[in-house]
Amino acid sequence: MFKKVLVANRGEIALRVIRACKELDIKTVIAYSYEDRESIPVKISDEKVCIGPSSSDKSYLNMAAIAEAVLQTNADAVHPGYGFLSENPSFAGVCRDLNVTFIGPSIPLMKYLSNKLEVKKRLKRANIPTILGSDGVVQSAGEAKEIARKIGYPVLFKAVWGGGGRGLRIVREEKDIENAFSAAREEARVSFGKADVYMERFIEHPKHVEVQILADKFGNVIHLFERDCTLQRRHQKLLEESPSPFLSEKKRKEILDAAVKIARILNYENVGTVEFLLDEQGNFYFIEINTRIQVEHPVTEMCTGIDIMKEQIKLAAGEKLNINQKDVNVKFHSMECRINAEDERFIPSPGRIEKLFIPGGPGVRVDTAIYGGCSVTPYYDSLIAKLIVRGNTRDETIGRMERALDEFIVEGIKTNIPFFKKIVSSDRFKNKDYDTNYIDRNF
Amino acid sequence: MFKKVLVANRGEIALRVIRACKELDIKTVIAYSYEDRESIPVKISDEKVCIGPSSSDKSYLNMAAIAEAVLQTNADAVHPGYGFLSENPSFAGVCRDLNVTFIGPSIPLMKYLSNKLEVKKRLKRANIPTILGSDGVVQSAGEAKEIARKIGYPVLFKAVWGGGGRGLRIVREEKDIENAFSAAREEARVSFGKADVYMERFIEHPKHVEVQILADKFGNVIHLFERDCTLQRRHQKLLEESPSPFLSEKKRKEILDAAVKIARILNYENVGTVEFLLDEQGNFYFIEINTRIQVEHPVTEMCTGIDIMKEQIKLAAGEKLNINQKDVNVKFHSMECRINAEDERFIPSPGRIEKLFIPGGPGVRVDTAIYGGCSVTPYYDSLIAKLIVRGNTRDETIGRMERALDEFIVEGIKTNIPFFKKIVSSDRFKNKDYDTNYIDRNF
Amino acid sequence: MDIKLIRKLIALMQESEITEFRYKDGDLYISLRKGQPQTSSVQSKPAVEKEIGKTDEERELVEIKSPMVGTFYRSPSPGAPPYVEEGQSVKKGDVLCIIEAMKIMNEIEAEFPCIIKKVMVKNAQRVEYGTTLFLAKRT
Amino acid sequence: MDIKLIRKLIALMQESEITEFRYKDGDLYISLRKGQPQTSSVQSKPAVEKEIGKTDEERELVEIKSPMVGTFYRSPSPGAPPYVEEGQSVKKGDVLCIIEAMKIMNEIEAEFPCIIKKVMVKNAQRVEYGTTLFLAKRT
Repeated sequence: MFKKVLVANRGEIALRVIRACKELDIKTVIAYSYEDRESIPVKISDEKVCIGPSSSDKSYLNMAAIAEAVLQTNADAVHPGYGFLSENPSFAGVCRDLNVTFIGPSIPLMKYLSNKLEVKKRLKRANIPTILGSDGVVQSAGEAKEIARKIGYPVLFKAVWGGGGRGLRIVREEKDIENAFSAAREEARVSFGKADVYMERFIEHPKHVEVQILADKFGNVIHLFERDCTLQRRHQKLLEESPSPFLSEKKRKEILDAAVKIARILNYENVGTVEFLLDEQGNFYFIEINTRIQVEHPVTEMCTGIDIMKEQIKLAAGEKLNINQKDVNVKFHSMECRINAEDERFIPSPGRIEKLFIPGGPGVRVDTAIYGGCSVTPYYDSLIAKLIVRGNTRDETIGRMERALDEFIVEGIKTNIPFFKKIVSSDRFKNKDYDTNYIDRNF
Repeated sequence: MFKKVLVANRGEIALRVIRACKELDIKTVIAYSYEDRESIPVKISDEKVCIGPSSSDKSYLNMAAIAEAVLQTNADAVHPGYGFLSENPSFAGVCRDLNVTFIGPSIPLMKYLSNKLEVKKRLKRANIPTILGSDGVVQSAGEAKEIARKIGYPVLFKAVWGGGGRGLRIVREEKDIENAFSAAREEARVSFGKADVYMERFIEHPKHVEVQILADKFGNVIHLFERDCTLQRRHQKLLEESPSPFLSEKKRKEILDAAVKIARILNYENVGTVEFLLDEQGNFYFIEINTRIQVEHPVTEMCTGIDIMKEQIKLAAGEKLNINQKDVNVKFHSMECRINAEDERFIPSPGRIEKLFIPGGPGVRVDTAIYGGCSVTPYYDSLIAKLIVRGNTRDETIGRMERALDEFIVEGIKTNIPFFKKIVSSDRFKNKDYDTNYIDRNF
Repeated sequence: MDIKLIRKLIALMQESEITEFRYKDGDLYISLRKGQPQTSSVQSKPAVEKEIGKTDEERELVEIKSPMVGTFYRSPSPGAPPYVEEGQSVKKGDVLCIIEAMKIMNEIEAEFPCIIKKVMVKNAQRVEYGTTLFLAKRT
Repeated sequence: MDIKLIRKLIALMQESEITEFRYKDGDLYISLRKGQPQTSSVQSKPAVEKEIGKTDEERELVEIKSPMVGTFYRSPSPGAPPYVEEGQSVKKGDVLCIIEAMKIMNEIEAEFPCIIKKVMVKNAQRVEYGTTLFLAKRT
């Protein structure tokens, strides 16, 4: 097992890594920006190294500074959290050169999986359902038109390299193909450094379901059931729950089996998330596989009682998976709201938190690094807390989420707590009457 | 079901009641003292009535004022929490006269159970193991000496009416009987209004185990397994866990069966806790039954996933118990530390909490009403938070408790967090090498 | 500045439950506050609140508060004249109103001689512990 | 200003629970607040920190901080003389030291003309972003 893990992240996920390390008796070093010098992760980490000023590119994205911090502190592993350098094969390469473990999948695997089109082709050959689309990179607007005529409108342009909603363009009529094609290419180029895009048929009212995978270096693969991430705003997840309210028992089994099969085909290792779309008829299609710990991993932890972060660290250290599939069971229904520092128009609202009361009591978990008197800076993501609750049924879970949102007091900055109160108490949410476009169309 | 519950308590337990009511869609009224006007329970309750000044006897123990608040707000039930009026049959009588439900057992049952000696005699007849002792109230020091000679030293004087460690006296030699007898009587008289004491053989190194009971008005009784409360200081519980580390599977079954049998014999209803002592040989003896929700109920909630507070309210409303014994299972190991505002010498340390960071992350629950900037007053109990964690094993749970204590930041007042860090990380705690006297003898 | 005076004032505040002290005499103005510094951006706020919308006289008024939760009655029985009217002078010990709690009629007496300037609660209205019943001016 | 008086007032507030003090007498106005600098009292806090426990000269000194995490070297190579000594004057652009990060030697230059008053870090010591390397006096 590792002796000392360097945490190359901030906020709640840095704290989450430190918590797991403490429970595993591993020392921690946090590499932090000057802006975060008074943060809780910096305060409770065993060691700390200030790696740069506020702006991410000079600190949390600064590979040389992080590498130097690794050398200074003799850490033997690096945890990248999510975002920042977590899916960057170059950074994994820096770690390899320093002879320390990058906590994530192997570099070749990361590189291979970042080519979404290639992965899709390979899985299609193995009879995994994928969305109808172009067979490769779309080279011209003319070619795009041809393909669109074949697969039928509406169609979607997607970046081959990267994700997170950037490089996406929906086209409903042939006349819009040309503009959309060049806009998608430009956005992909700016965001991921490569302009390549491919095409898929666009599903109008999809649900978004993902399966949590654990895999060791010895070929053992298990799933920890699914998470439903259908409630999104502009392709950003807002609320996740497990089990998915949209799956029949039969469909659930199919999708879980498919996810494990995909992980095996790709020789996947470490923790990963296999993402699927469900169409209006309940058919599911593979979208992509994420190689990092996900923001929403606590939903699965609350359902199953398995500590995914600790498992990830153990797997990265080369340990054999010591959980059998048959021992993994869904003990509870669980749900997460991503609490962001933003106003009613979803615009970031940094500032100083004056009064704070964090929900507690039965079935409530809050992952956060904020405290009364702390400042929420404009430099980073606006996620300030994850409110996760569990109950014995979906109804109990929703009731608990409502009361937890009610007692969550954050004064001094604006948050999306009022927005979540509306969503969670709405009939459409309670009656499972929504898809991934629900928020964009109604709020 | 009730429409509106008046909460006749304060702090974390008032918040706990409000949380359960919110989840059950019941409106709440909090009856609060002027001192608590800015507290979280007052802030989040649907209605509030200030019933008196800071001192408890003029507010939280002021039956007339609480009754008036019930009338003013048309509440149809009163939740007394723990402490204050929760075990006071007179207050239950006031509620009956107001035609509102006192959330707890029936008045005759409360009255009957407060006579610990009578209960003991009845259970002894039903072959429930009880500790060897006097057959009734001890009338004189002379009688006490005779009994002591029969049952053997050391012996214990106990108050017939009341509990909580008051009225207790241990005697190791005959020469001390007279002083102890009169001191125990005097303390019992001052604390409970009646001087009657009885005698028992004193167990030198006992463990303390209690069983959580749920019982409805239709004769259905189930247990939610046991809690171990062996870690005490001067008969005040400090840390509770479940399952008990001191019970074999066989002994566990015996003690759980005994608890259910006791509840049936006594026609028990509502939630209750049956307390036992274990002697050095592992034999168990009934001590008493508590008729209130216990401070440590979250330990069982974390283990089983059952919301005891919600069950209590439903049972008080006359609902039938809808949980079968076979569906109750121990999903996790769980542990609670009672965080008190007190210094290293266990002396209360009131004051203003400046900076506060409350632990979070997987498997951690905190029940508290404190927040950064709030004041901890000297008027009430020094319990400011309950830190409860769960894990898949006792080891994981202890590791998690250690890291949660590590990240618990309370600045401005002193707490017993450093004390718990010492206890929880000690070999004696980890190796289960302690009894109820461990703290008193070693700290 | 008379530092001894300041020291005495602080000592007085220390041993009492007084949390705020303000004093003005001609050019001299002293203000002291104790505890709860978080509200301190409020610094000028209470003063402003007092100054806006309140006359000099109101600033001198004393609040007479309810000592219990109950129902407020201005007169001993329905139809009877009120114990006190606005503008009326009362002596220490005079009954000001009744608070009914649990069917018991509690007569609330003046704790000091004063003029009742304003009745703050309607007849038969429910009051809590601490509800302001009257504004009065000490005499 | 009567600094002794202020000192006494501060001492009084320190040992008491008083969190705010305001005093006005004619033209004289003094306001003091204690605790929780987060709000507006931040204003005076850094200044006070500078004044307590620092000499006049120190108050004028500027901290030259490390712009990166790495290892601090005073000279271009082992055995070579240091780039700067205490008391030495430097021009804008003069090299002050080297910070080695990831095997790259980064020369740290003076951003303004100054006299190096104190070297704060030992040779070959590890530094973080923001570690104070030198105290200097602008010239």
